[in-house]
Amino acid sequence: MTFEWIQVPYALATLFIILNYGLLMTAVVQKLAARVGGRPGIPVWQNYIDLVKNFALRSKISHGVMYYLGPVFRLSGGIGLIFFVPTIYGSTWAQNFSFAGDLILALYFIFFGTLGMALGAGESGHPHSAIGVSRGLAQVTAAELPMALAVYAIAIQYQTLSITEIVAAQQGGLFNWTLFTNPIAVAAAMFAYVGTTMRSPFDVVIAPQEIPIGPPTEYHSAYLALMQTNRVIFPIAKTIIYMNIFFGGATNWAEFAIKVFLLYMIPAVIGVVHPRFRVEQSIRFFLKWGLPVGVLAILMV
Amino acid sequence: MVSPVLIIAIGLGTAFALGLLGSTRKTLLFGVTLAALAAMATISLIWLVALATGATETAEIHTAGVAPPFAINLRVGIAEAALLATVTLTGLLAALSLRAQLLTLGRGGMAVLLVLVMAISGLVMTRDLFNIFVFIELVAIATAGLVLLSEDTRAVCAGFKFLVVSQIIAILLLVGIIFTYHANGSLNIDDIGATPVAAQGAALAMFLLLIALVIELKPFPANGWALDIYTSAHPGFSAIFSAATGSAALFVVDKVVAPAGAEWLPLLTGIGLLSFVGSNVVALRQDNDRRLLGYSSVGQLGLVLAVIGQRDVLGDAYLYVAGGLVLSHAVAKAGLFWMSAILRGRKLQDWAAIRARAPMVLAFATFIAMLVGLPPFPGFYAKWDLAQALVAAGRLPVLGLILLGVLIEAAYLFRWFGFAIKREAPESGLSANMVDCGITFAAVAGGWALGWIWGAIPGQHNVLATLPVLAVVAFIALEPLPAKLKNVLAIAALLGWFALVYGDYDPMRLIFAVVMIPGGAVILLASFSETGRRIGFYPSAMAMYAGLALLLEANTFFEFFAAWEVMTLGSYFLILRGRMSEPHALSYMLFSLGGAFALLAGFALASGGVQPFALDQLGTVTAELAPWVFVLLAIGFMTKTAAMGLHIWLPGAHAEAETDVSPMVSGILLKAGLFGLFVMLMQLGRQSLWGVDLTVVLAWIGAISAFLGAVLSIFQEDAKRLLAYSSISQMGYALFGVALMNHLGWLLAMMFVINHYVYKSMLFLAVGGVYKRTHTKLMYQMGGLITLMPFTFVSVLVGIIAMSGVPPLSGFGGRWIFYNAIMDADLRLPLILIFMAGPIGFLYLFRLIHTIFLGQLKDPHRQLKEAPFWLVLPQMIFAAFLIAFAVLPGMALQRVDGYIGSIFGDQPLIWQGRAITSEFGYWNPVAIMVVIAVVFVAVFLILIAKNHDAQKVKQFNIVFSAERPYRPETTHFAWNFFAPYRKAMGILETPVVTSFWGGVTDGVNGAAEFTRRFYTGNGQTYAAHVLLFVVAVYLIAMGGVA
Amino acid sequence: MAQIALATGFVLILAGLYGALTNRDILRMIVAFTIADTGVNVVLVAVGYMPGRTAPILDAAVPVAVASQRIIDPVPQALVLTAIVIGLGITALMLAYAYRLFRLRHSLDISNFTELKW
Amino acid sequence: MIRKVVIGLMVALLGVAFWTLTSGYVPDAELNRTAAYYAANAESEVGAPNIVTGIIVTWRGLDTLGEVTVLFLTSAIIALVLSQSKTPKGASGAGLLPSGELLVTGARMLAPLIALFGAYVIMNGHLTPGGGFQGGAILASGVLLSLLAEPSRRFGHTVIARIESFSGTFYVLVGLAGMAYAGGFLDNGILPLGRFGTMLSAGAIPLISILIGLKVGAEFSSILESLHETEDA
Repeated sequence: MTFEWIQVPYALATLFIILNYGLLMTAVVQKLAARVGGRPGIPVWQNYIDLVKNFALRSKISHGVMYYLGPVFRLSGGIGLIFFVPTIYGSTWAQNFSFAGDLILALYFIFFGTLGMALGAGESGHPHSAIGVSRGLAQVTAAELPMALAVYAIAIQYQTLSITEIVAAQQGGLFNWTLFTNPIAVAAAMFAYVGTTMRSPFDVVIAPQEIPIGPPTEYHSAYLALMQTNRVIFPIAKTIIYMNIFFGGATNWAEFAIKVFLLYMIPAVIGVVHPRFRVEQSIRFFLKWGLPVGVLAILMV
Repeated sequence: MVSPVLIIAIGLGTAFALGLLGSTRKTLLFGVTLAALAAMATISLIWLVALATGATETAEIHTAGVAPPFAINLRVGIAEAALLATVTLTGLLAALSLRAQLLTLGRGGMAVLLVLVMAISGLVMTRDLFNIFVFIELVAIATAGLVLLSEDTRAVCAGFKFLVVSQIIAILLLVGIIFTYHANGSLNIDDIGATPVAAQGAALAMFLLLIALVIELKPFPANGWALDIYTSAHPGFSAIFSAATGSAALFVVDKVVAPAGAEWLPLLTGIGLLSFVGSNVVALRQDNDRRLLGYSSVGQLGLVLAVIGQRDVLGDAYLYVAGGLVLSHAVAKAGLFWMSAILRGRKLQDWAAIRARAPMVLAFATFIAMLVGLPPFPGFYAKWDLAQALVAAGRLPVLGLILLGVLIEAAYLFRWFGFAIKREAPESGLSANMVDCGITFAAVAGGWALGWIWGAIPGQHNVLATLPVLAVVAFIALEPLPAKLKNVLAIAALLGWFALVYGDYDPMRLIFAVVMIPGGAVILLASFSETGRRIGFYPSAMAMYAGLALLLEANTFFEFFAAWEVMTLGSYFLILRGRMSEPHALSYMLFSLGGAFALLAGFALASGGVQPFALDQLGTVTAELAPWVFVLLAIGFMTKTAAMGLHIWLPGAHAEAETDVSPMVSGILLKAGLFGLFVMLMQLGRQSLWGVDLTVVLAWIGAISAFLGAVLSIFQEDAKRLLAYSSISQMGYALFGVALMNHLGWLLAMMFVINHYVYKSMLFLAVGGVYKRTHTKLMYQMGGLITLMPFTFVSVLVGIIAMSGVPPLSGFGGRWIFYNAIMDADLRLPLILIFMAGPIGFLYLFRLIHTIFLGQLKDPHRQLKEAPFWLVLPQMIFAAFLIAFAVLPGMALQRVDGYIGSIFGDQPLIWQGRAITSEFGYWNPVAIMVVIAVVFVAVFLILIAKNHDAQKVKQFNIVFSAERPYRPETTHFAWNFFAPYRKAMGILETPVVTSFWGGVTDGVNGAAEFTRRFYTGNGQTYAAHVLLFVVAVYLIAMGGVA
Repeated sequence: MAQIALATGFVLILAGLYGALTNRDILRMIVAFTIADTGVNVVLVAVGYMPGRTAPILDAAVPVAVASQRIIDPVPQALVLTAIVIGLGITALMLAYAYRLFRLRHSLDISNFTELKW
Repeated sequence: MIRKVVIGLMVALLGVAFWTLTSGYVPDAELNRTAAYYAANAESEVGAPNIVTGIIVTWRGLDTLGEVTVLFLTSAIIALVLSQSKTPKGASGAGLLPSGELLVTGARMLAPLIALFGAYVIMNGHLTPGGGFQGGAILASGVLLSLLAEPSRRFGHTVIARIESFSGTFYVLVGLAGMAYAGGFLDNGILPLGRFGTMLSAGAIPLISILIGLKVGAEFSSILESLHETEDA
C-alpha cells in the first residue's frame, strides 16, 4: 500500500461523513437517554447549533501556548485516529491512510489527543482541571487494559496486526465475527469500550453533576468547538476499531451506520441504568472484572 | 649481592650500638636509626629486584658454617624478599611516623623499634622451628614495648592483655615444638617435611604448634587482646603491627603448614573464614576508626589464612594470590593507620576533615579500593585467580563465604568513605604535616606500583596499562586545571577513543558504543555549566567511561570483569558527589559489588579455572553447569539494570546525583547491564533449571520490573525519583525484550538502549535544570514554569511523548516492535504486566510535565530564568535526535536488525523504502509523521483563523463556579496527584523489597552488635577466649581426624 | 620415669593456666604464668631425657667415639636455656607493666582495666 | 563460679590433649640424627666438650643472639615503662633506714667473690656445665646483693649501659666476622679451635661467652636497678 494523492480527498470525504453521522447520532442517543428519564430531550440538530454558536463566540482568551494547542492536539487525535483506520472494508476510497500503520498505531494514537488535552487544560491554571485530568487518566489506564489484552488475543488468533486483514478474516457470515469465534476477547474488550466512552458508571470525570472540573470547563469559543467536534468523531473512531476487529467490520456505509449505532448504544444503555463509580472504584472494577477476562482471553487463544 | 643476614645484623647491631652514642644526642640517635632501617630496606629491595628479574636464585643462608638441619638456616626467595621489603619499608616509614615519641623517649624506644623490625625480618627468613619461637617472642616483647609509645594511657592495659596472651601462645608453641622435635628428630622445617615420621603424638604436637601460630594471627573471636592494641597504640606502630607483623605471622603459618601436610589445610581454611566473616561483621558496628581498622586487619589476616588453607588447589597461582592479598592489605592498612595520625578525631565521621585536601581523598579511596580488592590493585587480580581456582576445585562454599566477607567489609569501608566525603567536617580536624602526609603518600604510591606489578606479570591482563585507564590516571594528574578546560579534554578523550575503536565493532556493540562513548560526550556538554575546578568529578567520570569503554573491548572473562569493576568504582564516586547521596551511593556500591561477585562466580564456574577464557567461548560450557552460570551472570547483570528485587539502590542513587551525573548513571550506565545480558544470552541461549526455562524467569522479572517500577513512579513527589523509578520500569521492558529470545525481542531491547538513553538523559537534564533554578526537586513545590523555561518544557514534552510510546515519536517504534515480538513468543502471562505498565507510564510522565510546567506558578519562582545554556543544549540535541530517529529508525536499527538476524537466522522485518513490514503488521514512520503533522497544522490553522485574536490573560484569570478563587496560587493540585490510584492500588506501593533488604541489613548489624559484646575488655576473659578457642579447635580437629 | 617428669610438667602448666585465668589479681596471674613456664621447661627437659645416659659433655668418661651411645639428647637442654631466659624476660616485663597499671589506677584487679572494649 | 567451672573444664580438656602426649610418649632409645650429629662433630666442628654450649653458641647461635636480645629488649622496655611513671622526687629510697654495718660489710665482701665465680662459670662454659648466661646471671646476683644490702645506693647507669651496648655490638660484629672469615654468620671458626678441652679452645666460643656473660649481667643489673627504683612506690 502506498500513498497516492487521490487518497487525500477520499479521506476527507470519510471524515465528513463520520462527522455528520457523529453529530446526529450523539444527539439521538442523548435524546433516547432523556426519554428514558422522562424528559423531552434535545432536538437532533442541537449539536450543529452548539458547534456554530461556539465557533461564533467573540470573547476568547488564552492562557498560553499549551492552552492554545490543547484542543488542536485533541482534534488532531480524533481525526488522526479516523485516518489511520480503514472505515469500510473493501471500499477503495474509505481506506484512509491506513497504510501508515496497523492496529498498534491506532491503539497508541488514542493517547495523542488525551495527552495534548490534558496539557492544555493544565496550563489554564485552574486547580480543578488538574483534578479532572488526574482522575481521567487514572481511570483510562485501568479501563484500557482489557482492551490491550483482547487485541493481543485476537492478533494471535488471526496472526496479524493489520486491521484490514482482521476484518477480511471475519467475512463470510455472522459466525466468522470475532464476537463468536472469540467471545472472551470481545467480552474483555467491551469492558474497555464501556469504560472509555465516558458514560455512567464511568463518567465521574466529566459528569455535570460533579463539581465542574476537567478540560471542558476550561475552554470556550472555537476551542470548545474543536473539542466538541472531537467529542462526536472520537467515539465513532473508536467504535470503528471495535467494529472492525470484533464485529466483522462494515462492507458498506449502511452496515457501518447500524453497527456503530448499536455498539454506541451499549454504554448508553448501561449508563442509563447504573449509578456512577468513584475513580478508585472504577479502577478496582476493571482490575477485578475486566482484567481476569482479558487474561482468560489471551490464555484461551 | 649483600647477604640478607645483614638485615638482622644491622638491625640488631644498631640497636645495641645506640647505647654507645650517649643518650643526649637524640637527633643523632634518630638519624642513625633511620639510616639503619633504610639500609635494611635497601638490602631487601635489592634482593627483591634481583629475584624478581631472575638475576639471582633463591638464597639459602647457613649460619655457623654448618648445613641445615644441624644449624639454623635462613632462606630468601621471592616471597621472603617481598615480605622483607614490606616489613622493612613499613618499619622505616613507621619510624618517621613515630618520630615525636621516639625523640622524646630516646634510644630505648628506637632500639626496640629496630629490634622489632629485625625480629619480623628474622621471622620471615628463618627455617628453624625453635628460631621461629625466639623471633615470635622478640616480636611480642617489642610490641609490648612500642605499645607504650602511645599517648593514650589505655595502651598500658592493652599491652598487658597482649602479654598475657603471648604467654599462652608461648606455652603452646614450646610444647608443640618440643614434641615435633621428638617426633621428627629435627627442628628444621624443610627437614621435617622431607622425612615424615609417624611417631605417636606427632599430629597433636603439630596441632599445638599450628594453633599457637594461628592465635598469633588474632583469629576471631579469640582476638580481643589484639584489637585493644590497634585501638590504643600509636598509629605509626599499629601500621607495623598490622602490616608487618601480621604478614610475617601469615608467612610463618605458611612455612609450617607445608611440612605439616595437607590434612591441616581445611582447619586453617575454617578458622580463616570464620575470622574473616566474623571480624567484618563485628566491624559493622564500630565507630572508632582505629578499632575499625583493627577489625579489618584481623579479618584480612583471616582471609589470607583461608587462602593458605586453599594452597592445595591454587597450585602455581598460590604465591600470586596470597601475595596479592597480603601486600594489598599491608600497604593499605599501613597507609590508613598513618593517615589516622593526621586526623584529630577518632570517630569515623571525623574523617570528613580530609575532604579539605583532595590528595588525601585520593589516598583514602586508594586504600579502600585496595582492601576491597577493586582494580587496578593486586587484591583484584588475586580475588579473580582465587575464585577461578576455588570454583575449578569445586569449593564453592569457600568462595561464597569469602565473597560474603568481602561484601561486608566493603559495607563498612565504603560507609566510612561516605562519611569522609559527606559528613560535616569537624573544625581543625586535621593536623597535617609534611612528614605524615609524605608517609601516607608513599603508601599510596606503593599501592599503585603494586597494582602495576600485579597486572604486568606475564599471563595477566594489566588493567592499568589500558589506554582508558591511563586516561583516568591522567585526569587525576590534571585535577588542578579549571573544570571547563578539563571538560573539553574529557569530551575530546571520549570522542578520540570512539574514533579509534568504532571500526572494530559489530553493529550491536556499535550501538552500545555510540550510546556510551559519544553519548557520554553529549551529556558532558552539560558539565560546561559548572564553574571552578570541580575536584573529583573528572577522574570519577572518566573511570566510569573507561570501564564502559573497556567493557566493549573485552575479549576475555577477566577483561570483562575488570572493566565492570572499574566502571562500578568510577560510578560510585560519581554518585557519591550528590548532595544527599551518601546512603544511596553506599547501597549502590554494595549491590554492585554483590552483583559483581555473582559475575565473578559465574565466570569462574564457566571457565573451570582455565585462564584466559575468551568471552565468546562462554557457550562451550558444559550442559550441567550452563544453567548455574546463567543464573549467576543474570543476577550480576540484573543488579546493574536494577531489576525488581535488586532495585532499591537505584532511586536514591539516581535521584540524589548531581545534575549532569544523573543522566550519565541512568542513561548510560544501566546499559552496561543490558550489554552483559546480550553477551550472555548470545552465548548461552536458553537454559533450564529444574525444568524451568530461565529466560522465562527473566521475562517475568522484566515484566514485574516494568510494572512495579511504573507503579512506584507515579507515587513519587520528587521529580528525579520519579525518573529513577521510571528507569527501573524501562529497563524492565528491555529485560523482557532480551528474555523473549527472538529476533524482535532483541531488536526491541536495542531500541530501548537508544531511546532510553536519549529521553532519560534529556529528562534528567531538564529536571536538573529546573532544580538548578528552583532549588527543589519536589514537584508540588513547582508549577507553571512553562513560560519561564520554554526550552526545558519542550524537551520534557518531546521526552514524554517519546517515552510513552505515543505516535509519532520514536517510542512508538519500540511499542510496535514489542507487539510484533510477542506475537512470536509463547509467553502470555507476563505480558499482562507489561500491558499494564504502559498506561501507568503515561500517568507518571504526565504528572512530571504537568506539575512542574503547568498549573500555578509559585510566588518564589516568578523571576526564574531558563536553565543554563549548557544544560539546554544537549537537551535540544536529544530532542532533535528523537524526532529524526522517529522518522528514520532505520538509520540505527537496520544494521542491527541484520546483525541480529545473523544470530537467529531469520529476518522478520522487511525494510522497504521508508516502511517496515513484519510478518504481522506494518509501520511507516514517515507516513505517520506526515499525516499527524498535516492534520495538526490544519486544525491549528482553523483555530488560528478563529482565535488569533484571543486575549492573553494572566494565569489567575480563572473562575470557579462563577467566582474567582481566593489566592488561586495556593490551589495547585500536585501533591498525591493520582490519589485514586493510590486508593485503588496503593498496596503495590508497600516497600516489600526495601523491607527485605532493610531486614537483611538490620539482621547483620544486630548480629554485629550482639557479637561485639563478646569483647568485654577484660584481659583475663580474652585469655580465656584464646584457651576456649584452642580447645574448641582441638575438639573439632580431633573429631575430624577421628 | 620420663612420663612422670612429663606429667609433672603438664600438671604445672595446667595449674598455672588455671591460676592465671581465675585469679583476678595481676600479680597472682604473673606468678601463675611463672608456674606454667616452669612446667613448660620441665616438659622440654623431660623430652630430651634418655634413661641410663649422662650429661652431654665430652670428657674422659665420655669419649667422642662413643658419645652418641652415652649422652642424652643435648638439643632440648640448649632449647630450655633459651626458653628460660625468654620466660624470664616476659615475666619481668609483665611485672613492670603491673607496676605501671598500679600507678595508673591504684588497683591490681584486672577486671578494672576494661575501658577498651567492643 | 561459673567462670571457674568453665575455665576448669577448658583446662581439663587441654589436660586431655597433654595426657595423650604423655601416654603416647616413648623415650628415644638412640639419639636422633640431629643429636647424633652434634655428639659426633662437637670436637671437630666447634671444639667444645660441652656440647650444649656448642649448640647454644654456634649451631643455634642465632637463637642465642635472639635470647640476648630478649633481655636487652626487656631491660630497655622496663626502663621505658618505669620512666614514664617515676615516683615523686625525693621519695626514692630516702625513707629507708640505713643498712647495718654488718650487712654492708658482708655484702661488700661477698660481691667480688660472686663476680669471680661468675667469671669462672663464663670462662669454662665450653668445658663444663655453665656458660655466658649462667655466669651473667651470677654476676647480676652480685648486683642484686648490693642493691638489697644498700637500698639507697645508686649504680652508674651509664657504665652498665656502656657495657650492655659494647658487648652487644661486639657480639654482632663477631657474628659478622664469622660470615667474612669463616663458614657463616656466628661461625666460631674465626679463631683457631685450639686443643680440645683446654681453656683457650673452641674458637670464638669463649669470646662469645664472655660477651654474653657481660651482656646478660649488664641487662639483669639494669632490670634490677630499674625495678629497684620503684620499690618504694
